[in-house]
Amino acid sequence: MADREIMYRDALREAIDEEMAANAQVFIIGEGIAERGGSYKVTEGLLAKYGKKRVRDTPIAEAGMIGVGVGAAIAGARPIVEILYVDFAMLGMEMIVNQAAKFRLMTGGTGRVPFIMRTQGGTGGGVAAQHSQSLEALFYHIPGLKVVMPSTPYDAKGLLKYALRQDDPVMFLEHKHLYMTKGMVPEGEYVIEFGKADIKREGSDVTLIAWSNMVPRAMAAAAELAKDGISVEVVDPRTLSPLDTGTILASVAKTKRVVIVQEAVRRGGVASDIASIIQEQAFYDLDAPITIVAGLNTPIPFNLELEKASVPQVPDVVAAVRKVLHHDIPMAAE
Amino acid sequence: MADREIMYRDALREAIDEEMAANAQVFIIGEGIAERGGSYKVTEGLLAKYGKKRVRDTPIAEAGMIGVGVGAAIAGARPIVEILYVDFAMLGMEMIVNQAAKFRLMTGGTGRVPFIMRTQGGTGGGVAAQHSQSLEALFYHIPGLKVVMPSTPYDAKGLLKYALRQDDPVMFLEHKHLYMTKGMVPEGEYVIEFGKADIKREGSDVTLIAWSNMVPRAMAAAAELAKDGISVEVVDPRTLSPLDTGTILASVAKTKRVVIVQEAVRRGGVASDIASIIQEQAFYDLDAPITIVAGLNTPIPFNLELEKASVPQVPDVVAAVRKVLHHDIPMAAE
Amino acid sequence: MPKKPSAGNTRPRALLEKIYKTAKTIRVFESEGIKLYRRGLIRGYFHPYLGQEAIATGACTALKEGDYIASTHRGHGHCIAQGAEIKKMVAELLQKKTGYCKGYGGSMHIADIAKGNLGANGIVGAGTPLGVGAALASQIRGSDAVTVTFTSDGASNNGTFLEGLNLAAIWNLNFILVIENNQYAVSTTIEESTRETELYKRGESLGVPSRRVDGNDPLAVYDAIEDCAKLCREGKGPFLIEAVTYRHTGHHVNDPGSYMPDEKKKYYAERDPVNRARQYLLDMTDLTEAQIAAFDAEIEQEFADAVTFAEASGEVSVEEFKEFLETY
Amino acid sequence: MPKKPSAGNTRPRALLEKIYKTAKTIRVFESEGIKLYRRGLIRGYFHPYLGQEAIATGACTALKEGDYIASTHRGHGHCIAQGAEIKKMVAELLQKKTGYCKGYGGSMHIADIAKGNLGANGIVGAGTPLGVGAALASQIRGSDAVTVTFTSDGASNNGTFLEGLNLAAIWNLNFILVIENNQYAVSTTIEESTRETELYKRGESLGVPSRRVDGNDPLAVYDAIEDCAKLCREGKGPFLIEAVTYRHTGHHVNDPGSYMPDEKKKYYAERDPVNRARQYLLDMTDLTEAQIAAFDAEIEQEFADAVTFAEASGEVSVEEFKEFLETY
Ligand SMILES: Cc1ncc(C[n+]2csc(CCOP(=O)(O)OP(=O)(O)O)c2C)c(N)n1
Ligand SMILES: Cc1ncc(C[n+]2csc(CCOP(=O)(O)OP(=O)(O)O)c2C)c(N)n1
Ligand SMILES: [Mg+2]
Ligand SMILES: [Mg+2]
Repeated sequence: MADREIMYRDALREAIDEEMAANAQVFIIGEGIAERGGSYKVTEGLLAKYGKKRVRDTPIAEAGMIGVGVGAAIAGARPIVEILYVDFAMLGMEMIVNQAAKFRLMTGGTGRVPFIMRTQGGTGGGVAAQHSQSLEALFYHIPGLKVVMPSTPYDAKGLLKYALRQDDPVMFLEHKHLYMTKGMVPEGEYVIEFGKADIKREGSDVTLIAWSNMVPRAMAAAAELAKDGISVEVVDPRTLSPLDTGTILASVAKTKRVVIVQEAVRRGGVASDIASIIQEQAFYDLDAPITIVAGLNTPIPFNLELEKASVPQVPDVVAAVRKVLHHDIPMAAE
Repeated sequence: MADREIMYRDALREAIDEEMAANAQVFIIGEGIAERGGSYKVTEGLLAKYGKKRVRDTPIAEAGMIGVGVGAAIAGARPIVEILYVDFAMLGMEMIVNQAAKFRLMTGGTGRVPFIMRTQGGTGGGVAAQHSQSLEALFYHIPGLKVVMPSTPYDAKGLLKYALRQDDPVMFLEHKHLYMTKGMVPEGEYVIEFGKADIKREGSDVTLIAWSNMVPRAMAAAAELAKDGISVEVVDPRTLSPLDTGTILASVAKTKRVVIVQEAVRRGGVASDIASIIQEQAFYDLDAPITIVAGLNTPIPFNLELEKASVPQVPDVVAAVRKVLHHDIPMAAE
Repeated sequence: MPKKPSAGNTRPRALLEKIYKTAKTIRVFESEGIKLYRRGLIRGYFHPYLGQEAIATGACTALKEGDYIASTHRGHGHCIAQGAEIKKMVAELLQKKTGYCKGYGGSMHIADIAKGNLGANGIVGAGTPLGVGAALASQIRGSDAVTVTFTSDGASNNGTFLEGLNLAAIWNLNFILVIENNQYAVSTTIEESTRETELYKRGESLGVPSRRVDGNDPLAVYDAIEDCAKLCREGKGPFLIEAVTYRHTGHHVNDPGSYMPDEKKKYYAERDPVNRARQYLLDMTDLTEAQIAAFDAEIEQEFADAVTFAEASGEVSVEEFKEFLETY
Repeated sequence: MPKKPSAGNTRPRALLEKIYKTAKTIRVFESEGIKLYRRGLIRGYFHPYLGQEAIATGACTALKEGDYIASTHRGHGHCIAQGAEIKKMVAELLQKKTGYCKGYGGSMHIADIAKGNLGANGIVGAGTPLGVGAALASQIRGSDAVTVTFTSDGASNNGTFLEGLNLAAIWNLNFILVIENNQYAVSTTIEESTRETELYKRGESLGVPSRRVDGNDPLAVYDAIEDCAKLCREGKGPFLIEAVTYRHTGHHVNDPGSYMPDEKKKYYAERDPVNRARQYLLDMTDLTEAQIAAFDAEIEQEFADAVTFAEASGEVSVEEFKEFLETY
């Protein structure tokens, strides 16, 4: 079957639609997702197709919604809980961290929690400090959670379909800037397994690791650097947990130089963890320190220029790649 | 004035007591902290001394307690909110992440939030998955929060007193295993500024970075290794945010080898971040990959042996130090 | 508050026998469990259900196969009343591989999913949204299963109470929230925790039919839950039942409960739920003291056998644990 | 629901004038602000307070210096009523250094701490515990200051409502929770969000004296808050006031509000709060239409001047920002 170019939000809708059609246990709840079709139109049309039982609007009760989703999952359903902004997921952190993530272990493996929280993060449009965070690191640190961050319509659809078929709690983190971006998506059925990084661009000089909305920026940087003959390999892990360290290490073995770019703040972010893994497992492969391009250590300001300065832009990525490439062994080094 | 040997919990109580005596804006709320003196007896006697207005028991409403603390801080008071287990702080994550941490920036610097959340984490005694977490990484990743993790009575008192005099929200994370440990504490007044690591033991062969309950284990490991003539420098950052990278890098420049030990799970932990900083800033100093000894990627099991296996023990630290010391440059390396 | 059984001498013997045996099994489990704890065989927290047996017993006895319950940190009673195997419970407390959670969970996390028990919980209040979720799953799959969440006076001051119950209400779920009002959260009294100690009113304020029952009377609880469950299955849920009771012990095994006044202890001891269940047997059936004593002996034997079983069981090894984690 | 001012023709002119000017200032701020938004001068969210002016106006006018308020995502009205400078508000919306938050905050985060306004909030429901905290701080320092948290029908289904109000109740704080029941959370109606749409009953269920008032009548709100604030200062707090109202627009500037039925819009337009404040002036004072028109002109001029001021102001530079972050 042919590919079509569709938007990220449409790809997400197709995934939900197909899985709802295939499995009566799948349902979705969220604020304004039914009648209104969701703030990003991801759920548009689902109410008409699947009815009020399986497509429900909720009051403003994030802890309750997440908790109810976790309970439904424990009882064997396959809930998708849409949280408008990842920032609001903080209201449901208890249910995510203490219940969803731990239930399987606490029950000695007998209980499963096929719960999906769909939400979106990142900066964009001046929505300021409480609507702009990139909080994947918080979920990444919690054993038992899968953390998925698709950067393209193709990945979004395949990963969401896979999420709806596996049995563990998934933090499915979309990006507000990506909903209207387009990409090729096959007509036919496919899923993308968790833990498989995608090499979004092959290259030999530097490994550039990026996810979610940083992938388009990494790609733009790579294109720009290519003009100078610099060959950048862009690795998109797609799922942070599980993390495909194999693909990452293979790329590093080839390029010897690594830049990791994340929208989240530098301190305690996922990039640091990936860097720590690479330096531990590929210490002698590295020809330069791993460089992290990340958000500043700040809540996101409202002001446009300050907002932009708070998160990595294409020139920041370009500069970082040049830096690791031209990294000279200091004179004084042993 | 003379030093005395007192328990960690007593040092904490002295800090609160002295600061409550000195500043009428300081108050404390928590579950069972007033009449009962707190589950770890940290607040024993404070009700009698400062009365019901400033020492209050609360219902089981962690989000509310934390929110009320943040609001009181914004309004100029200096609240201490005691949360029984750090696991329960997940209920108040919204207030911590979106309100306390961001208020200062969101108000352009005019608003301050001198809010202190005291709580405790870590394994111990078979309290299982929902009462045993080490969650410092979650707070560490949020700009605007100070993260304090004292390992000794001396540090506990000095840091808590400092916390009560500065103007930013502080996650003051104690450890359930430390409350009854003893250490020397001066009779007289002192405070410990944030961002000053303490070299708990000087050494020249390896830098061993540890905090909270991992410090005694690091010290035990260092003592054991000393028997074999291995000189371990134990660096306790005491505050993770701000982090004293200067002291850490100076130690690394001396030893060239680093082991970081944390009780929290490996993935996305603070150790990874520290490792990423060291490899970025001291790449050519390192003679071996930085090794992280950390909790397994698991919720803490109830079973004693499995609980022990889940978090670093002294022999794990000893083994890691030996490993980085005997790390040989592989034959195939360039 | 103690009242006579609602319908005189008309209950089937099987029902009364089941109620008595369940309540007594909980009583034995907790009393003997405390001894095991004191002998050092059980680690962690142990929150006895002693004194509250009527609630789990009455409620679970009124449920059908396929119904769900969600429990609390004080969860042994619910687990037993919902039909758990005693030996697997003891094995869990003893950290054994043969336990409900293979020793991974312990007292605060025993779940018995096959029996519809979604588990005890270490987080006060968490059972409410979780139970509502199970009820939602049932509604979506067109099942008429009912979910009962057991919760507590302390939890009724937590946000999960409002959010969970309100969702159940707007969705007309087959959900019953049972507040076990034992009048304390650890040592904090209900009067210190809220101005309005008639907790059922919180349900009313959300449009949920709510009422108070004598939480020490297993038949009063049974009747209330049977009634609500029936109405749920007719699409009239959810409901809230506040069952007033009192602990026989402190909050957990190591809490002497010195804050509990003697008069109150005495008052509730006179209304002991197990005694009451026993009296129902004597009053409403032909069973003799001797026959009841035989039940007791059987129950005690079951517990003793469970301990033997658990002690003979092995533990999950660190290797098995690590293997499990590879899929985590 | 609309009712006559409680006490006939007896209000001081200064009060009525203040109420009218405040309501009108909010009206102008929001109407003109929307235009700035449409011109692309304002980014992010803009939730107009149009139609709800009576609530902020009535409530804040009843407060004294030193009292606190905590606001919502729909916070411009509260900020103005609490005495903010219009130019600093406009400058904030225009991301300027001269704004209340130097352009760091924007519409959802304007705070005016000097005036006791703890800030707007991007998180629905957050203002309740924050406001309770301010009331607690006041009580601890022996001040009789009162804190009003403005909250919303949507927020009343959030756990923060229960936890915050219950804490205020057990501690007898000088706290007044004002629910602005505008009957929608974005497009979700209150009937979809809860079975019991008389939201004040939730306060009653916590033992908090609670009542409903006409949220489109500035004097009704003023009277309610004045009364409650006085009782608070006598140690009788907290209180809950549910003020029923309706938006004139959609949820935010880009929401056409097509779900809002015409009859309802018409009903509330006939009870427009600014008109009502104006009518009070005409009915109860000697002020003439011309004098009121002069007020209006002044208010419009103030806004125009504020825009001029804001447009002429600079922005915080990236360097200044990074310097600030060094201490963060
Ligand atoms: C969210 C949370 N806060 C605090 C605790 C600690 N804790 C365990 S039981 C308990 C008291 C519970 O009282 P109540 O809810 O009335 O239940 P009861 O113990 O009386 O059955 C507390 C405070 C907890 N487990 N979870
Ligand atoms: C916790 C949280 N959930 C969701 C949102 C997104 N949101 C912003 S305003 C709003 C509707 C609020 O309705 P209501 O509380 O009644 O206030 P109103 O807008 O009517 O003033 C929603 C859902 C939010 N800001 N915070
Ligand atoms: Mg209780
Ligand atoms: Mg509303």
